[in-house]
Amino acid sequence: MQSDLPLYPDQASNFAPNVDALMIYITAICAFFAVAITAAVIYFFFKYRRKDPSDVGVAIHGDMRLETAWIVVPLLLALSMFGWGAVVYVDYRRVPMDTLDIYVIGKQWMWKVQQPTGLREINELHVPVGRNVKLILASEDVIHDFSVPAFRVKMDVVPGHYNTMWFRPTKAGRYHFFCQQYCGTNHAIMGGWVTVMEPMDYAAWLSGSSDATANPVVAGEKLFVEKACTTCHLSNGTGRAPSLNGVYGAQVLLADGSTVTADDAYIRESILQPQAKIVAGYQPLMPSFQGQLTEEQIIDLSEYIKSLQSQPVPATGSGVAPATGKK
Amino acid sequence: MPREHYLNATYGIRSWLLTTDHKRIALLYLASVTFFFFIGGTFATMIRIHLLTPKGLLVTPETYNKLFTMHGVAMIFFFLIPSIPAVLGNFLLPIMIGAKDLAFPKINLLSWYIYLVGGSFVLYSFSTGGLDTGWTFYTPLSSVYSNSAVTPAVLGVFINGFSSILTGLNFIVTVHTMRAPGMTWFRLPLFVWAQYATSIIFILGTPVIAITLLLAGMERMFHLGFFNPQLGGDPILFQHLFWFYSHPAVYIMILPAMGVISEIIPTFARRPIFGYSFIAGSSIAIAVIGFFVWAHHMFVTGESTYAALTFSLLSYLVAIPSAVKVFNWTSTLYKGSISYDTPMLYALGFIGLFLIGGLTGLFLACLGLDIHLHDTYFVVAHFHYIMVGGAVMGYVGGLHFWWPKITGKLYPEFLARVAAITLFLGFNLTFFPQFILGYLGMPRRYSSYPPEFQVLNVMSTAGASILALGYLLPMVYLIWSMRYGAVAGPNPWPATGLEWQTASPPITENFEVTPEVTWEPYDYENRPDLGLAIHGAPSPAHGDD
Amino acid sequence: MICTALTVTAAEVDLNQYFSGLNIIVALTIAVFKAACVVLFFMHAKYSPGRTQLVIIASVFWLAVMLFMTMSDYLTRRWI
Amino acid sequence: MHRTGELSGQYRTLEQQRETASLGMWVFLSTEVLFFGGLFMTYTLNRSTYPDVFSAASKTITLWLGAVNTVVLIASSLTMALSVWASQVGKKKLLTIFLISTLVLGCVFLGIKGIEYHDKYVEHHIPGWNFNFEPGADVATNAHAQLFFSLYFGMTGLHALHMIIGAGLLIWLIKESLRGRFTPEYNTPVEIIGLYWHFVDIVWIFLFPLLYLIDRH
Repeated sequence: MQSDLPLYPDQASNFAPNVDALMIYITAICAFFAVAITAAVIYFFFKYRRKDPSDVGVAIHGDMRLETAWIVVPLLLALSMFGWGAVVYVDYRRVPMDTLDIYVIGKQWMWKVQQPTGLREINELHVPVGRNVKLILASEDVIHDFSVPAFRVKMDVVPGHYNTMWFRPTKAGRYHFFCQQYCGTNHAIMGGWVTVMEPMDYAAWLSGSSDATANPVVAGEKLFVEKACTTCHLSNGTGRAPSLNGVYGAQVLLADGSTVTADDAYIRESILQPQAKIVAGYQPLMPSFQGQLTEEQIIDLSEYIKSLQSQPVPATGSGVAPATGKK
Repeated sequence: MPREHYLNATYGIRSWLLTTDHKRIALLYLASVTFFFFIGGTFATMIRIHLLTPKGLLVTPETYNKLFTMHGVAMIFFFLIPSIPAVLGNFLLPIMIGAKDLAFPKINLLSWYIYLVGGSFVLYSFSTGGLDTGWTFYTPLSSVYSNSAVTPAVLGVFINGFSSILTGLNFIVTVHTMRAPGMTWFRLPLFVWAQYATSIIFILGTPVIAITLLLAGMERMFHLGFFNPQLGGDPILFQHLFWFYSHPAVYIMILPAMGVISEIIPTFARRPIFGYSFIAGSSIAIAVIGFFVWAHHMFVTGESTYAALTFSLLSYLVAIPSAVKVFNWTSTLYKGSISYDTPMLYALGFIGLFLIGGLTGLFLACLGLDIHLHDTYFVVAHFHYIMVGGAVMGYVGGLHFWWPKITGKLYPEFLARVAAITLFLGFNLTFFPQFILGYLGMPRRYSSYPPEFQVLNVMSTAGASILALGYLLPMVYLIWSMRYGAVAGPNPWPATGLEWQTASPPITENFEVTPEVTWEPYDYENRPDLGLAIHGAPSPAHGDD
Repeated sequence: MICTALTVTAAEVDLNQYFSGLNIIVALTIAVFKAACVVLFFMHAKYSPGRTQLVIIASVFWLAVMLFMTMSDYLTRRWI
Repeated sequence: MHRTGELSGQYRTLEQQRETASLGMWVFLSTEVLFFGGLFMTYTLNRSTYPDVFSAASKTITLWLGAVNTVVLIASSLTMALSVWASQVGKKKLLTIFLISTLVLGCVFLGIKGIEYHDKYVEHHIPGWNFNFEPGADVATNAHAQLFFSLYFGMTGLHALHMIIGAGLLIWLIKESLRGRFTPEYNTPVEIIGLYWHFVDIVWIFLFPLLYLIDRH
């Protein structure tokens, strides 16, 4: 804990120093103008106070040079703030390749977290120090928002599609996370703790509490059979639907001639709205699973489909251009 | 037998409820927005008391959510948006341009009745279970999940929109076609320019929120799917449409206040305003550019990076005209003849508070910082500095400035100065600590909070209690002065505008004969009729009449 | 007034073309053309004072801003 | 305020009164553009998200009814324009005739609209009320088709509401014109209600291709 009246939260991620530096820069400029103008107002107020009730001020109507100056100078300063802010922002949005992917599901009024091993947590999130972490955010009902002030990160959790965010924890410890988008009655208690651990401790923690039944790949495989996906998505590519081997991360050729990267959002969309993007060479036969799968089940299925990565890509019938570079 | 004026021309309830006189309609609005201000103020007080302790002192989380929602709805839609336009604008705009009335007096009355109907729906919602969606009505919380009285509230705000639209329509047309001979565009008082700019937003923004809330209401009533992802809709679309109006709505609140300040400062510095055309032009620029920045409320919704960059850049551009205004006001003090009268205290207080409110906007427009600051108390503090420190200070200052014109009476000057200073200090104590809370990460709309935030919250609540007193005081002495105040005379300050050329209070038709304008605005040098010591003139006594 | 008769005829002809399956751009171009005719001639906008024309331009411009800036968000989400 | 003949007290001249009323209506119409604009925005986004379902749903509405309605409405706009002209040159009888024909055409439009709405009711295409797009449609398709029909009813319904208000105004105009109130000096109401009527026409000119003509190959 810092002093009783801290001015900024802990710096515990790669973003925190950048954001704080930006904060200091803008604060300095703003404080300068605030102080200068306030001082001028107070000075004029006393210097030119009315001495006689019938006094009149000097008639000065304006000055083009001054007007130009106080349009141009603030404009340049504003642009510098924009530029720096934009650089930091793009950093937030460009997710690195080598991330540890963790799913976070918000629902009124709790957070469900699923580690890559399938380990589930409620209102707790464990991450290792020094590793790039990507959170894939989904909501089961209203809009929530996942925010960790000590990491200076925040992203809305919007029902209907995935948002992602990333960060690299730099300091072990326990930090608050909050729901920052008003979501109903217990919005204020929809939060928890992020625990940043040394990589060794994290690995130990994962293996210590892991159990095989929670493995999303296993659960996803079971669902894949239960929901009869196997009927059409034959792994050798001879089925009525494309093989899913190696599809994750690949460029998929669509019926209308365009291509799309098969990422989490694409897999999710293909399960819920199969008609939206039809793979080239296949008929739009697949039914929609909207309303029939929970967010967690969708994640399990996605994880299973991702795990098919290791199997060989069939020569024909996948509609997939060979995976390029990813992993 | 006292002189006849608009207040005593006719008597009885009917003569008020069926009046088409813009001055009486302004007073009807004054009464109704004051009513909503005190409703919203009561909620605010309860919020601050509740937040004294981390666990929450007063109410359940559910009630707390209703309190801040109803505080927002009452204050924004039923107090701030109509306050200056519908009260001061209604009263002054026709007089300032030398007209007998607004272009469409009956539509003006209609807009007050629409306001009442909308207000009734909202009060109905407040009294039957309340409203817990946040004033932003974000879907799908409002359209599917909330169990509170959302439908009447949404309809109330929808209906109230038409009141704003009709007021804006009336103002725009009036400024175009009803000006007195000699009242050219560049002789218009800056208050009129500000009202005109505000009206542009009323006309082009309000219909969008009206239809959006209608769609959200339909979605709730008939289970449609416009904004409900489970039915294929997109909740982010609601935010786009909502902020297309609601960001410019911030300028609806602040622009008229800037107009008031632009009247008060030259009057009490007794010199022409510095850079008239820049202040006038910046009002229009704010109204127009203000429409292109709305998605800066959505930087963390997952909107496209390119859209975010565009909206951030445009948000910085809209800061420039506001800066131009502040610089020009400050320069107007230079070599003036400055008095300490109450309206001037409000105007200087406005500059100070608006400065902080505006500058903190630069933090939020900054993409890299907004991610951390978004939806924290930093935002709460920022917009209260703009809306309360800016818009309400402007409104109360304007009420004091024109009170002699409206009622013909002077308010007690000493009490008024005490109130102005109390408001300024109370306001800063309430909201400045919230900037720090925000940077520490305290989320807004929280009925309970981690204990480390308590010290700053207690400071804020202490400030709020001072602020509440500061608002009660003017309420008391202004009402008192209507009966016991000293008679003001037509031009007590004296000021240069046309509204000060007619009696206080004015007659129903505003002027005995249509005035002809031959002078430039705020031109004390060439106004011997004001009886002041003009440079180069022998002495005030010799000024010709 | 002769122009109005022409506009109606033009609209009739356009309607027949719709059946042969024109895409959205053609359909909207014709709609814009028809609307422009109505505004300019039926509503006398062509002969109105400048401020009326300003009102028309402003409303169309604001509508365009709403459509384009909102769609710019949705259409560029996958760019990065 | 005192009235002098047709001149209201707040104006100095009849000319000023006419200009003010006309500008007022134009400003009101600009509000209306943005009011419908919210619906157009919702439409644009949803159509670009679900192009195929929107196309399929569009094909279920009867094209020729919409086409006939377009012609009817443009014709009514023409007669409305002729009414304004008649009132300006003082042909009082012609004015009444043109106003009545405008009203009749407007009612024909609403009648045809009623037939279409009835068809939708029969086909279970009314959103939120036993909605069923087509047998065998999956959940997602059904929901997205419902979006199309929500917008169809939202847009045409709001438009029809404007038509009904316009018809009410026309009835008032016909009554006043029978009393011979409109002269070449004073015809402001005919002119500004004419503006309103044309605007309603323009909205339909856009609704027609957007709702009826999606990929009709």
